Amino acid sequence: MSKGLTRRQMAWRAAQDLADGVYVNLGIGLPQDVSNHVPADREVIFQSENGILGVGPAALPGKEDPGLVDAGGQRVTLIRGAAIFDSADSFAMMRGGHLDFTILGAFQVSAVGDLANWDALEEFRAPIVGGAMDLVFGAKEVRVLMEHNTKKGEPRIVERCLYPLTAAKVVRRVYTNLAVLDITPQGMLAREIAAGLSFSDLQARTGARLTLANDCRPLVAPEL
Amino acid sequence: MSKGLTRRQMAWRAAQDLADGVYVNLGIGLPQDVSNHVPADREVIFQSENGILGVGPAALPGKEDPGLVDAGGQRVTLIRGAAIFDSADSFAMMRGGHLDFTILGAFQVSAVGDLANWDALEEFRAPIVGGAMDLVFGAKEVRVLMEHNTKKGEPRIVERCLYPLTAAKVVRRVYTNLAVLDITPQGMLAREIAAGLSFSDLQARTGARLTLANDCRPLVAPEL
Amino acid sequence: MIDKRVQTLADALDGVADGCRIMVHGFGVAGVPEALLNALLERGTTGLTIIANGAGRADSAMQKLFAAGRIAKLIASSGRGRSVEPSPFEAGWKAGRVEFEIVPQGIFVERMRCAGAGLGGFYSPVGVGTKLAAGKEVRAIAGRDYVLEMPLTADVALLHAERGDRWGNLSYRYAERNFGPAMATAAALVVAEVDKIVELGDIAPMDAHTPGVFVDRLVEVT
Amino acid sequence: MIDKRVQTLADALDGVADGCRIMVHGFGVAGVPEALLNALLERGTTGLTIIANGAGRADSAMQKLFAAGRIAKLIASSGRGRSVEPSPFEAGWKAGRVEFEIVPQGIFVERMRCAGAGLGGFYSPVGVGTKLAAGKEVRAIAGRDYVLEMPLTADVALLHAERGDRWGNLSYRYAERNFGPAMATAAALVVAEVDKIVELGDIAPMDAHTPGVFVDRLVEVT
Repeated sequence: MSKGLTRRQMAWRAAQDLADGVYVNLGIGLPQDVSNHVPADREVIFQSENGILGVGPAALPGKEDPGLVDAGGQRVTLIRGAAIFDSADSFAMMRGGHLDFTILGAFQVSAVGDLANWDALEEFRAPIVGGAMDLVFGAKEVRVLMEHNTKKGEPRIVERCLYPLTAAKVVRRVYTNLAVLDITPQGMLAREIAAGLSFSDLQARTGARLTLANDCRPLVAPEL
Repeated sequence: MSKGLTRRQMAWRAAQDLADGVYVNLGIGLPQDVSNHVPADREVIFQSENGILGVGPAALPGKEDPGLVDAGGQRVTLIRGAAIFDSADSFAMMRGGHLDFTILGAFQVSAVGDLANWDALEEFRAPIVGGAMDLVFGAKEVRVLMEHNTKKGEPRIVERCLYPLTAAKVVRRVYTNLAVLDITPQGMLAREIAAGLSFSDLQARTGARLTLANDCRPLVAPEL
Repeated sequence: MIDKRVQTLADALDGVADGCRIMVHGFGVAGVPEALLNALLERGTTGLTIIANGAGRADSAMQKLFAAGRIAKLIASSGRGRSVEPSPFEAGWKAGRVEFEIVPQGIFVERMRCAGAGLGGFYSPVGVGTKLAAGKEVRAIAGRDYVLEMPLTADVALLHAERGDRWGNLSYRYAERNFGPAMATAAALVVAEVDKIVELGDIAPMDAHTPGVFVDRLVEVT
Repeated sequence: MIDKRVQTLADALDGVADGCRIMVHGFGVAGVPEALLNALLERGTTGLTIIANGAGRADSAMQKLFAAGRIAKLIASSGRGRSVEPSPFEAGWKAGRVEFEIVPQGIFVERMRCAGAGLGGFYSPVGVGTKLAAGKEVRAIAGRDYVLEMPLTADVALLHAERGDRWGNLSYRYAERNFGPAMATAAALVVAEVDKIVELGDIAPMDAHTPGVFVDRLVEVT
């Protein structure tokens, strides 16, 4: 059965929806790769909640600056026009609705857009809420970028989240390796489905009821 | 009858009580002159609520910087070690109890330390609250520097303020041209009285009942 | 490409309508967007609510707006300047033509920050027991009384900065900063006049006191 | 003369007692006062409550404090790093030896700012309807639900800055700033380690991100 997009292709797909001039916060992990795939003719400005607006590419080896890490701990650079501020101002920016998008990873997303991404209830590990809860209550639009299924093959898109919620009814769009899904008042809509996968294949790998969009298209990405 | 200290001497007297290393906000008008009379061997740091910590002397003519005014509108300089910040941070500093003293002007002070200094209920003029109300609720100690009587000879120290209060029970010490008075749990205590004035003279020019401190001294200042 | 620069003061004020709530940057003469205010006067916009630290110095553009009857309400910490004569604002207020809401300066700026930071309100110790806290909810927290203060928002903020770039990053000169950063977060449309528009990258990251995300338009004034 | 410099890390921590609540600056590796934390370990102080963004990277001084059983409680937004193995903190927490209060990062810093700014609390939209808002007062304001968040204070804050002067002015390098400015306002005793102590005046007024009034002691570390 189709595995759909690679992880890099997933990040590429999410990046294509970022219009020129938008301000975006990327969650730790897979979403951080989104910044590497923005079309060259667009200016998209990435915020990192540790106090950077205008995060640039990873620092080259030997060129790292101790003062320049992003929220994921990567050694980064600044782009021309970047601004630096403290955490209080950074979260004021996020919570105050000044960023257009946040793209986050998730453990689970429900059919109505509930998000669970801070506590996987692991036996030996502690949770991380980080800035996720602030972001989802603050950014103008919340998008999720995640694998469609867990390593064990269980669906991450579910009728009701089993893990503690980050927020209820906040996710508007989900990018997975298999599909692009929108959460709408009419339910969860399949906008794009990976090549080689039928709608019923997709439904079978999904824990919530999907609706096929009238204009559903193939989910495609270049080789990366 | 003795008029006591000149205005410059009043500012000098208030300055003598500022120990090395204290942080002080000065109100507009007479209190601003306090900064000119700090003994040379002390470092006293003045804050201006428009966003300066480390206000220096007035700028020399021709050397004014458009970005350097204090809260009273004077063109000022910065001392070495000064810091600049925005109004939100400035008032956080004040309200959060980080400044040792505020020295303010007043229309009236009551026997228990009530302060009225924002609205004189003038027929054709509007009030100014400015930062006074924030300061008196925030600074570690509130002191007042004012003429003992109005131009018409009415007392400014009163049993109960006639003007709207800036705050109740906040003033700890009052410097006037005639006396230094402390507001204590035992009442208003005359600590220093101007040369040539008896305690009963002082009481006669005061609208609240005073107590003579055991160690009351003459209020003296150098020629300035 | 992000380009928030506009060519004229009139373009900068495009869409600013009668009845708008307008935040005006500045403390005394420092940081006042005098050119934008003069353009607002020229524009003829009326019925305005002005949210500013004070009513403006004698001969300031703001006092001209009061004199021209364009301002219906002032929200400020100060209602008078140092002039001996009552100002056009004072005359209008005393005659009942202008409403005046006086707010302690620190609460004034904190309420704007609160709005810009997406908060619903805050408890403040300032003014408890005074006329300026009348009608506000009072609550004892850890043995001290606080009043509930609410966010302060506006349709437009007019700012002045020393330098700006096409992304809208603003760098203020010394104490011209004052209310600029808070106002930039609290208004729906944020317009800045700058002494100089510089190339992207000329404002060092630590000097972008108002990051560009908060700014919608900027215009160079001389 | 104001002189907040101390000569040794031991002097910097003088008076830090068992059971103290300690704020620790830093985000990931940026801005962590690693030398002060190592000195705290050496000092033997125990029963601590640590208020920090996270529990610290593998091999960090903070994790050594957890491993040595010195920390009774952690208040943080993150309980784990990127290590594959559970950390000493995680082991302690799971075994019930360490208490863990998890706070969304923006609320974490805003509660410290609230304390430092003399406010009594604030209404926040973050976490409404989730486990992290359980037990908090909920209030509808202008049609949206908010929870009441309270000030977060500490006995001590441990900071790291690039430069400091004898008045305690601190200048942070780029994103090493993070929680430093807020923590400096919210603790009773504020101690900074700096890469370099410079002459008064060497830190430009616009670069004193934490003005000296907030700082009690600073020590140069190499």
